[in-house]
Amino acid sequence: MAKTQIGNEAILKVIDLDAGYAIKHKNKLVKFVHAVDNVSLEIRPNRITGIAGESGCGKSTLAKVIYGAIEPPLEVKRGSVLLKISDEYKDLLKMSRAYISRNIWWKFISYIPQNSMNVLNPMKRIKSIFTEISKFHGLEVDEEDVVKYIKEMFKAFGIPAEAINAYPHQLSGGMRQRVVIALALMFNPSVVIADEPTTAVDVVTQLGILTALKEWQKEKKTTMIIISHDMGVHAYMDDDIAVMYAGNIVEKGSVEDVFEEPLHPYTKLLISSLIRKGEKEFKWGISGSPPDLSNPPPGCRFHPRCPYAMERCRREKPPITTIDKDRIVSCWLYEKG
Amino acid sequence: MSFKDLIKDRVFIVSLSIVVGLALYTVIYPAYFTKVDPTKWYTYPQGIPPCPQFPFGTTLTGQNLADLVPVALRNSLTIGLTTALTSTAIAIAISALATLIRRLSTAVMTFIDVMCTIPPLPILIILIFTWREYIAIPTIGLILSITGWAWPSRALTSILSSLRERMFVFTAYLCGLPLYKIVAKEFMPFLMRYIFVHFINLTLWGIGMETTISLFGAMKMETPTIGTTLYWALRYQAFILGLWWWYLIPTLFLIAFLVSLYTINMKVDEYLMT
Amino acid sequence: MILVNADVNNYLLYIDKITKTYGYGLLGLRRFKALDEVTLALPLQEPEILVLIGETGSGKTTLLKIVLRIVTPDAGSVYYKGKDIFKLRSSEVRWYRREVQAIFQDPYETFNPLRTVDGYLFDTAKHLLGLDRKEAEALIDETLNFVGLSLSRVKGKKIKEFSGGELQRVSIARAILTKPRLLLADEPVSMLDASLRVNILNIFREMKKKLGLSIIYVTHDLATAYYVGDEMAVLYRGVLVETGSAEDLYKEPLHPYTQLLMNSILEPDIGVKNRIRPIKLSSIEIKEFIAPGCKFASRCPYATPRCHKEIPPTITVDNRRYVRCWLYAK
Amino acid sequence: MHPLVRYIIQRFLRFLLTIWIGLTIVFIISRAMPFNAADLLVNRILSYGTRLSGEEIEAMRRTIYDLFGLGAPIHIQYFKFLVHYLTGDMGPSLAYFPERVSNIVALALPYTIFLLLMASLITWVIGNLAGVLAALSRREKLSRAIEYIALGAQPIPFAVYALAYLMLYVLVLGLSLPTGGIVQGKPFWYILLDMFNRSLPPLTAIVIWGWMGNFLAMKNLAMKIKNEDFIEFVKLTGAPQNVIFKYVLRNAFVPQYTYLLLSLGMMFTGNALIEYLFSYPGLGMLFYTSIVNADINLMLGIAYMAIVGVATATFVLDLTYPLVDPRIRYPGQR
Repeated sequence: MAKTQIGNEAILKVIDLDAGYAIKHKNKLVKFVHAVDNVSLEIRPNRITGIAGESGCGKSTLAKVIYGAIEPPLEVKRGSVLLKISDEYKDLLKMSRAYISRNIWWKFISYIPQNSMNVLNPMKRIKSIFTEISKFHGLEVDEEDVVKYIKEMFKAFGIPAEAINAYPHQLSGGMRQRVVIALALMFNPSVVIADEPTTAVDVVTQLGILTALKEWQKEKKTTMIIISHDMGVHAYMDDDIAVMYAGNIVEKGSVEDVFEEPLHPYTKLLISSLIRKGEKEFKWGISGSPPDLSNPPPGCRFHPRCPYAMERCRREKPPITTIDKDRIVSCWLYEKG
Repeated sequence: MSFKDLIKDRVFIVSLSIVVGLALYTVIYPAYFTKVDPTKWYTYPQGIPPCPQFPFGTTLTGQNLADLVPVALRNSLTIGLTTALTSTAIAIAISALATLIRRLSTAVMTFIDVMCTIPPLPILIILIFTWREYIAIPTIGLILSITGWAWPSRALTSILSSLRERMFVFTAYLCGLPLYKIVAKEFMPFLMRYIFVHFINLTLWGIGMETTISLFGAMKMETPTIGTTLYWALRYQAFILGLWWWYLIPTLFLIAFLVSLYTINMKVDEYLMT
Repeated sequence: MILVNADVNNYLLYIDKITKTYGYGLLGLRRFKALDEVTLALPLQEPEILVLIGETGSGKTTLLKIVLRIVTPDAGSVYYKGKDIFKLRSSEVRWYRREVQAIFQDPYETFNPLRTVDGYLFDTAKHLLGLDRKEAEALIDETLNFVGLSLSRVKGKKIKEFSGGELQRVSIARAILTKPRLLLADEPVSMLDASLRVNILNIFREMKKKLGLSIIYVTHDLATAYYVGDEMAVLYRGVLVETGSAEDLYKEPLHPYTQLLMNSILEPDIGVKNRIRPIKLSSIEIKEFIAPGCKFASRCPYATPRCHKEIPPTITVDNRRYVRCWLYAK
Repeated sequence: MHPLVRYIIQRFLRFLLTIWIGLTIVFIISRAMPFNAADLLVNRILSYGTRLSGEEIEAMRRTIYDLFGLGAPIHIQYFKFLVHYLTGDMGPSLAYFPERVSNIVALALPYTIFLLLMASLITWVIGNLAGVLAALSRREKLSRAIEYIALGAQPIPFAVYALAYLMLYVLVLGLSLPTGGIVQGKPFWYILLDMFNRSLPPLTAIVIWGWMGNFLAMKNLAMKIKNEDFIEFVKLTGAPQNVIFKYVLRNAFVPQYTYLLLSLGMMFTGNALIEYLFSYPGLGMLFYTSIVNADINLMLGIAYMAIVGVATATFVLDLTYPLVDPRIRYPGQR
């Protein structure tokens, strides 16, 4: 299944990103939750990149920063997010918020939020939500095109056609979630970020949503970033995958490499702890719970839960070792030389 | 906003001391310092502005304001408190009835909404006016709470009906807790804040209604309350004749008490919210 | 798990043709069946984990609430150790509460955010076992150790200070404090991270082995169902469409809906990309409940006109295997 | 049946229920008096000095008893009372005997309803707009200052404010209060114009105070809605600030509109006092005169008509509610 490489130059580059939440009480800094720590990532065009990791490892924060939605208490300490627009890179973090929201959002990059069950305005009909969005970005889109687009997307996502004139409270949770996905794909953006698109949804509906997203990506050659804690979703959807733990990217690579030969102990545990069909004998899950990001453990942040933890792991932070092109791991077991 | 912050908060201390100080003043002063019954007219020279002998001045009806104001304030507060106590009790009972017994809930909620829309003033005035010769001060509070319970029970019902659906109510049920324990342990922590806020608002409402009804002249005009004092000031043209002390001093006492009570309410509400 | 109505006494739990209808539309006049004559049973002698498989809106939560005596059914009855639970004398209600306990789906909603979590443990001890705080401490600590926590870790803390997994363990500890014989678990792991689910399911297996506890485990994920379950029952829109042992259902799922569920499991390996048949999403939800024929007809790839008109009967495949689908009618 | 029709029928039934409950309360009050209203009337007539002999007085007492429907068992009295009041026959006024209470009240009611509706709507609109602006505006200091003023005013009873405003209006500004009775016998538009002029001073008095309550309620509500999920999401889709303002206002509108519908009863108290102090010929003023004359029957009539008036106003506003909240026109699935 060779991926056609349309100029494999990355469409989105995240360079040395440091971000987190500054919790203030009477504007005195109480604690800083360092959710994204020294993250560098390259997203190649026309491929689906997955970001995996447990809840609370900072993957949603990374998604928000990549999207450029920086609002207090979220602060970016260092680093940049370069988006390739008409062949030259622009740093999203340097642009003014007004410029981004009018010209970049929903046109070049769109975002499907985490619990997208209740993100639709209860007082607006579904159709007017779609038509109004085009006004935000000064796109003169006439009614028929919008309605045609909606009908086509509703068919693909299994939403009844009469829902077009309904109010959000008349649809079930699963359907509202699919409407939001249809909304995000409206202007055929080149990059789509989906934060846990199928949590709290039944297994069958989840497969339906993921299949529809996959077909859309193949057809429109969109670049997608899927965020999920479920490695099964990543195995089914992704082309590349990055595994995050406590704010750091611990492993990255193509999905074939990472699943066939996981390197980092955490990735191994993430994959092995999932129950497969027909497994009955006893299995070990991951013990303990993710660290508190406001004062993470010294050295490698996974050492308290790592079966191979060495003395060195407890003291020093492991370097990022590049195994081969686009295949990296951050663990002392693979330290070169 | 922990308990320590609440206690050390200057504004809270000041308003608490005003409320307690005034309350004590209205109880101690009439008991020990008034020689003459303040309600009797023409016992003092009329219309004397505040001077060393009459610190608060005297009224055209010959009453010494220094004796009248504490008694009037005490009566107004008693009316306010009895209204608040009874109305809050009725509101809790009715909202508990509306939420815990599912069959009744729509009927009771409709009744509450109807009682909210019915204008309270005419009903209260008639009741107080017809019974004014036969009732003591606290009973006026009870009469006011006939219509006072409607708004708080509407608020409490909406909170209780959303709490009732929460899962931890089932957990408490599975723990074997009897119904009243579930209400006490699961609902009360949420409700304390609202009950306290409504209690204070009802006190303010009670005192407001008492002043309005006495301005209409429906109370027993001899009983000294802030409202009746203002009524007589109005009847004797104190405003036009410039006897500022007759209406200003009682009002200032009342406002001082109410504003500090409301500030305490805000601070405690902030504390209970965390 | 035999559906034929046998002697109720030699079953721990016997759910006999439970039916529950709800109203909808104008003033709730039109009725639809949330549960349509569901019959299930759990043996008395040795503990068993029965997995109830169903998506949201299949009626599984209603069934659990009926067994917990929170909701009363319109028809049918539930026998626990031979006694009809809706005709228990008041003294027996406390006994029943000790014998049958439950845990819920969302750990953060199971406990009151304003109360300390250990309060629930001491309440259970006090009201169901009659132990005061001092006597209960040892038992609570021991039960918490069983689920991998300790009283010191839990004492005086509110839900803000725990992860989802830890809270679910406390919820399990609270449920097994009174040494129940039956635990009802309503999708206990679906809100947790995929990688943490196996820890909780291992506790289920230990409870069955060491405490002799029978469990009704409700889920829509067949993988975890097979890992922990002995018997399985598939519920679709209030109708029991297939029942049988875990091995039979895994090796040879009969009902098209069970096959669809089996096909939808996403496994963490490369092969999943071509093993999974992509499916079209159906958009008919409310209409399915009131469909005259088989409720799954509108989504079933093998649906015949007959499926749309008549409800298929319960067909016995062998002595413990039942399916309700016209494909297998004689 | 279309959900809208169902809603209107529901609201009409509630309207009838309000009137029935109101009427029952008025009946209970009228029968729970320490003295007998009819005796009061008889003594009042006798006090005017009459040369009637013993039996004639007794005959008059019986007719008046019958007029009030006393003497019969309580449920008969109640039924009679219902019939009388529903047909608008509230018996004679004690002070202006034999003038019927209904005629007196009928003149004053339109004035009160006009002032009540105008005052409620204006205070509601000003308060809510200011509330949303304050919640969403970036000028923190200004919105905080307004909030402190509004908060400072909350504990002060409306009566105290009314007196202070009256003093300010009459003594300091030296403006005169339009007096004189109710205009009669003039064409409709003239009466309306006169009603509007007469209502200006009391209206300004109420509006200056009334907007603060709505302001605080809306500001807290808008602050809460500003952090709702759908507002966060619409920001992420690139919506400019004015769209966010529109969404917050549109969603805060519904609960605040319900508050308006239910608060007419409360507003009546303030309005009645202002009518009395500003001698505006509404029910408030009439109430004061009936207290001075100890005219119980007139009071009962006013109480009943006040309930009917407020219930009608609420019903009329209720009919516009479906336009505000789509959930009424399109109820959810199950």
